[in-house]
Amino acid sequence: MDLTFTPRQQAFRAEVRAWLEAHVPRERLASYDTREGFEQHRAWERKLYEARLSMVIWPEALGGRGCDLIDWLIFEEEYWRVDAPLRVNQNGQLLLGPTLMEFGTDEQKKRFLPRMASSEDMWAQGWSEPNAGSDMAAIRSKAIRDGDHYVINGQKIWSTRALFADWTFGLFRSDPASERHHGLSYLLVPLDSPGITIRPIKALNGMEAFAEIFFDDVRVPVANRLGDEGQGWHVAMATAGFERGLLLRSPARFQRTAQRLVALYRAHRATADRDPAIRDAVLRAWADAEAYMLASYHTVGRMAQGAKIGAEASTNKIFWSELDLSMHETAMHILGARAELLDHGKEASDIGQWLEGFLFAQAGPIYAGTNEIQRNIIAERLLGLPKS
Amino acid sequence: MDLTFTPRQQAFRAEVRAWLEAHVPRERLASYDTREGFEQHRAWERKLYEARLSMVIWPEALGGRGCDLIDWLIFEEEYWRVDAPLRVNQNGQLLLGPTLMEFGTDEQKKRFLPRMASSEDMWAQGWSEPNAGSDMAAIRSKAIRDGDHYVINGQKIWSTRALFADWTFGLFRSDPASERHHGLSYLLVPLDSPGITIRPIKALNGMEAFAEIFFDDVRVPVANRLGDEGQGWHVAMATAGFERGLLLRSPARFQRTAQRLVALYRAHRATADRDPAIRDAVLRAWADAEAYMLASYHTVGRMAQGAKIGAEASTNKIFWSELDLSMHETAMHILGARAELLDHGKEASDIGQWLEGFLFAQAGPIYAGTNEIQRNIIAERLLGLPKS
Amino acid sequence: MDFTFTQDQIAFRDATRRFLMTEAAPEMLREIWETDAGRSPALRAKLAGQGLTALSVPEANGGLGFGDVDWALMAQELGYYGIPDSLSDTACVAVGLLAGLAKDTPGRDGWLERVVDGDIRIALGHPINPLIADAQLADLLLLYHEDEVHAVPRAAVDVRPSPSIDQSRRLGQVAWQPGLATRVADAASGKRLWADALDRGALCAAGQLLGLAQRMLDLSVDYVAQRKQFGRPIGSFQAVKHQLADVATRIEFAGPVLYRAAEALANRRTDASVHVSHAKFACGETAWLAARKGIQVHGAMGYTWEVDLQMFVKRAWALDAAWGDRGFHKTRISDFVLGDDAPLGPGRSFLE
Amino acid sequence: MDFTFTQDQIAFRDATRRFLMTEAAPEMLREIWETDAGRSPALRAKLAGQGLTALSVPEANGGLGFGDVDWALMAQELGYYGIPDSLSDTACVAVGLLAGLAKDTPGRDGWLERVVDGDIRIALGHPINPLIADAQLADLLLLYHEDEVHAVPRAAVDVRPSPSIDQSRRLGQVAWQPGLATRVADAASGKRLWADALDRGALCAAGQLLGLAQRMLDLSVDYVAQRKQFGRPIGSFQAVKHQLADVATRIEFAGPVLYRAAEALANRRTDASVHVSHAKFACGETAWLAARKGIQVHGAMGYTWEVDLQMFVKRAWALDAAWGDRGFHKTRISDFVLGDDAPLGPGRSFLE
Repeated sequence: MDLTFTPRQQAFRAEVRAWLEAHVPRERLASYDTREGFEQHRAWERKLYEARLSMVIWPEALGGRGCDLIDWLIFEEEYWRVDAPLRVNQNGQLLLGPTLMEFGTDEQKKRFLPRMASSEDMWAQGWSEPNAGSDMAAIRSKAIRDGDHYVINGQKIWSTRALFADWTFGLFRSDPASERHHGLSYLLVPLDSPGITIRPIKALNGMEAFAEIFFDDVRVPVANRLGDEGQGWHVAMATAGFERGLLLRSPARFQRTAQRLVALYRAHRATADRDPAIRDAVLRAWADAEAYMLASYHTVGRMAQGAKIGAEASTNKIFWSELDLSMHETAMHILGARAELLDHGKEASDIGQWLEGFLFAQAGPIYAGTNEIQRNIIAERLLGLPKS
Repeated sequence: MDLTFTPRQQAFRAEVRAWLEAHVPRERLASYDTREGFEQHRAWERKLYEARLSMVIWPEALGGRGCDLIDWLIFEEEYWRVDAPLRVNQNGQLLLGPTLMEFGTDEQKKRFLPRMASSEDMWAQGWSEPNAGSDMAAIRSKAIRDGDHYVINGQKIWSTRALFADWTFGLFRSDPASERHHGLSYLLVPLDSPGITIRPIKALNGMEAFAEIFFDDVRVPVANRLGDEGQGWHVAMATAGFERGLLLRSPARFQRTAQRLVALYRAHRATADRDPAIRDAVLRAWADAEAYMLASYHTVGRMAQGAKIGAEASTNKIFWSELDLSMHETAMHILGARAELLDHGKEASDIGQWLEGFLFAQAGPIYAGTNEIQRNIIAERLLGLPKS
Repeated sequence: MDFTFTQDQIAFRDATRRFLMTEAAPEMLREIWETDAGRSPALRAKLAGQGLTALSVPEANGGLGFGDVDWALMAQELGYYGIPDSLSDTACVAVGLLAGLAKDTPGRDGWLERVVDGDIRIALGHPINPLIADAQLADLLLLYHEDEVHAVPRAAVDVRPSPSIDQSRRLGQVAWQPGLATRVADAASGKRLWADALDRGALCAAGQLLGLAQRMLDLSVDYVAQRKQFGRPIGSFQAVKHQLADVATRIEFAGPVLYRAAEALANRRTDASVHVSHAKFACGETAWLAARKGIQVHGAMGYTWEVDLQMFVKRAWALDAAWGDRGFHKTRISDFVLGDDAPLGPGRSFLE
Repeated sequence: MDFTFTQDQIAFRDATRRFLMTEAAPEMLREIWETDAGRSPALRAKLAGQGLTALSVPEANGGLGFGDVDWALMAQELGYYGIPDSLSDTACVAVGLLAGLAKDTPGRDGWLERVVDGDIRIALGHPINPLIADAQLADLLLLYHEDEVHAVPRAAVDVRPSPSIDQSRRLGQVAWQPGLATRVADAASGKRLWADALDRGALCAAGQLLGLAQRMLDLSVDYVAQRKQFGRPIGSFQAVKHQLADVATRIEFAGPVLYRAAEALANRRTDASVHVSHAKFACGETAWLAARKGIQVHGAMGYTWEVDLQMFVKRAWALDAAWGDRGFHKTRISDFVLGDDAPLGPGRSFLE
């Protein structure tokens, strides 16, 4: 056990810090759930890419920097330390990226990954269907082989920022007679293909953060299939769940929120202390954000030694989503009667950001597998309890 | 809505208060889970009975006083106000009593109820079997008709204080070919019957608070059957669940605990306030004990107007058991390093009582239908959700 | 001792409920949300037609002369149906304040009668609320200045709107000049009136929060009973059932707390303010729980603008800190419970 | 940066685990509980034979010279197997204290060597604990007097036992007379030694609590997998599964907190005490949660003396407030987190 950073790690941190301090936008970008903000964020991603900082753990040849996960943790710490912009292309970079890395042909990797790292291509995920939410295997959208193309018909939902993105990826039923996990293929589909209609879905905050994608005889070349035909479920599930989960929700994010919460509490201490539950919640926020960070370092270390991390990823999901919710609820209670004010109200100052975070935190226990599903996974796979 | 007591109600309160102040034992009785304490409590019950205060809501002819439920709430408030002894014969008086009142023949009522009110007969319930806990209908103990007797074979468990009691009651399978709720009969069995063996079960606190009862060809006269043969399930379930639940856990009990908790907190305020969660928990204890009391008055009022109370009884069970647990946990945290000390330790003073209460509170979410079962009932019967 | 409502009270509540069920369906609420004013004069007029604006006005002023206990029921219905209108501010809190003014106060009787008729909207500038609800739309504002009560016409104030996450709340920062002409109560009587207004406002907020909680529970039950995953309704899964059972349990035990607070306020009992704070706290927490669990069992749908749930969720979040945030109400509870002579324990509940 | 254990550490832990699995089965624990002393000299000797008593003793005194990080692992095993012996008091906390005495302190080396040999039991009279564990059975007591450290033989103290709900804890009130003859450290160095002892004691308690939590979880999983109701194992019900999943989650995130605290203490890092308090709080809460959920899923069985669960539950309840209760540790966390220059936020975690 050695909890000090090597000189190389320290140098990397210093480099990232210096670059960010020089380049992070002085003004907050518009929300990436708007067209304007989306393009602002794309431009920021381009800058990161040019500094080889957009996907630090990817190989250099594919647009990355070949770093290990400790470096990545360092990068994230520096990134969140300065409140750099949210990462607009994460659904591609973190959900599809690792799968492409593992199952893509060399040609596919070269074709897709660098443009993903640079965000020339923006990706929207197409995981869910109206009746395949928690029950992922209930997919009905079909992709029927027709020569060297698939012809897609069906519907995807909860596709984040699909309204603005260039591509989507997801599972489609290539064997119409198949059921459940069988007969699915993993396809990459340009969103400007003829036959695609995108209908936005407003989120709680009123922004068009998601969309439904309708496919009406959409033709996709066979070359856009990832992995073998009918093996889509296997392809989608094989990429290490833990790493993916960790990358999506880096500990630095929650440490930053906890830090802001402590500052908020200190700024409103006299009124906040009228409710003794608030100080307790603030201390717990720090303690749990710290625990999440420590668990990440611990697990990354174990992975470096070859440990396989499986259902523990589900404990991560539950832990950070409940922590995030609790921190934002606490902030709302500290803000009291002003907590309800929207960002664009003149009285709101930074209140609106807490409110926005509070709304977003509501989704944490739901997306990427509801916490109920995660608890099933923990009970069945980690504890070995019988299926219902 | 009139939240004042009538002169008659005030007079009743004054009478109860005066009697209790004159008669409540000055020294705490020994635990009723010991033989010695059991008999001390029986003697106390006798005194209550003689003052016509043991079962105030029973008809005078059966040993009660013919009071309504508001009077009963008043009685309980006065009873808990002075920390009068725990009621040792409640399993008979409150679980069997109302059923006898509804389904017993006149002869059975006269034979059993007055002796139950006076605690000449002490009753232990025989509800559970080793494989019929939460799944009450899985009863296997048999009572086979043989002329004017039933011959009982089988086993009951979790029979509270059966080691010391005179009688038990429960459901037995009188139709050996029957399944689940069918073919059960409700029988009253003297515990000194030949063929009965009682094996004590130690509770968490080390006392022999429960027992298993083994029946080996035990003969019980048909006259000891409550309701019709094969109708035992119906008989057991028919008695209003709400009233029974309310009587077993009167609001006064939790108001008393909340009051003691406030006093404990005030006595240890300097150290308790080092943990901000404690003050919050103390305020919640008061608020929820108050809410439970208010809900009781509200529901008793609605019942008096003819409202039927069904699955709401399950919300009661969850509410008081979680409140009780939380209050005792809070007390343990206030007591800190001394919380672990047993009653009979010289350093313990009144600490041991909190510890004893804490242990007992652990059983709250389990007995009389686990809180998981209660939540199922609320979801299915109150909210109308589909069965699993 | 009878802790129930009269048949008349229940009948009035049921009539209001039937009326709101048809007149305030979620589609209509959405339409009103989208308007500039965020208010429907037609709906307000119908509410007045139902007698809701007359409820608390003294009979001497043409009202029905009912009070806080009736409002405990009404406020729940306003919450349940998500009425986009600060009706209780005008018809309960402002009426209490006006009725408490000296009888010869110029304007008093006229305002009260206009409340009955439903053609006046009164906004309340109580210092506990940093912003004033419906200030922009009000005809009259009752404003606080060093404990005095001032009655100020809309034309005499400047309102800067400040939007809330609950689109049906129209909040504003109000600038105005106090003067002798606007003063309707001096500091001595104003102090008492504002204290009453706070309790009454908190009581109405508590009632709405409880109604909102019930609505969110009902919407969630409907959703999970019909939504299927893994080949069965998700409402048949224990994990879903138990979350909603917890909401139902908290609702069950918040109602009586609300009713006792109303009774205590109506009868000016010694610790009425503490009971109001208890009600606000209990109902607020219950509504937040119903919101969180409602969103959770709605899955991704719960995170959208499309399902009706969101309208009720947002109002619940907002009202929780209106008329005193949790810290304010917990402090009042704390001062009472931890006081030297607090009437705690069994047998002291309804004695004073 | 490598937040993992060495292969040697893991191997030693695994060997200890295998040893305890056979030498400390629940039946044996019950036997030891029932004895007057509540301790098994045979078990203690075997623990010494395994090298556990030598672990922390400096190599110069014949020990293995390991430290707090190793104890973070060992303490978990002692908790998991419910060892009815305050072994870590002697072999970790007392050793730290003795090793910190001036090298020429009379008795120091002899005591340390006797610890290695396993033939001395040392009880600790730290003022944070109102009663002293194993005072009655100790050969030597290290006692606090105005910041000084006194080493007092058992014969020179009077012990009044005070029974705990955890029958394996043997607590006592100790009466004794401080004197020059017993003083082994003056107030200046004693202050530092007692502060270290507190952190080390809290760390060992935290480790045991985490081990206890894991044991209670494992016992619960075993029970619900085999116990049937409604024709299926109760462990197949979501309501049961999810309660245990929550316990597993809290355990998962308490371990690294414990390990960081151990590393910080071993390397005397600036905020080591805060990290220890964090560990004690996190592991204590986790153990209480495991106890509560364990009892719940055991149903009525969980409330009995018969199932093994109770032994671990009771120790978890007791240890939670040993070496500082929640208020003590939360205060240390609070002073740190709310301090003016607290190193909060990302990127400052392992920098000093």
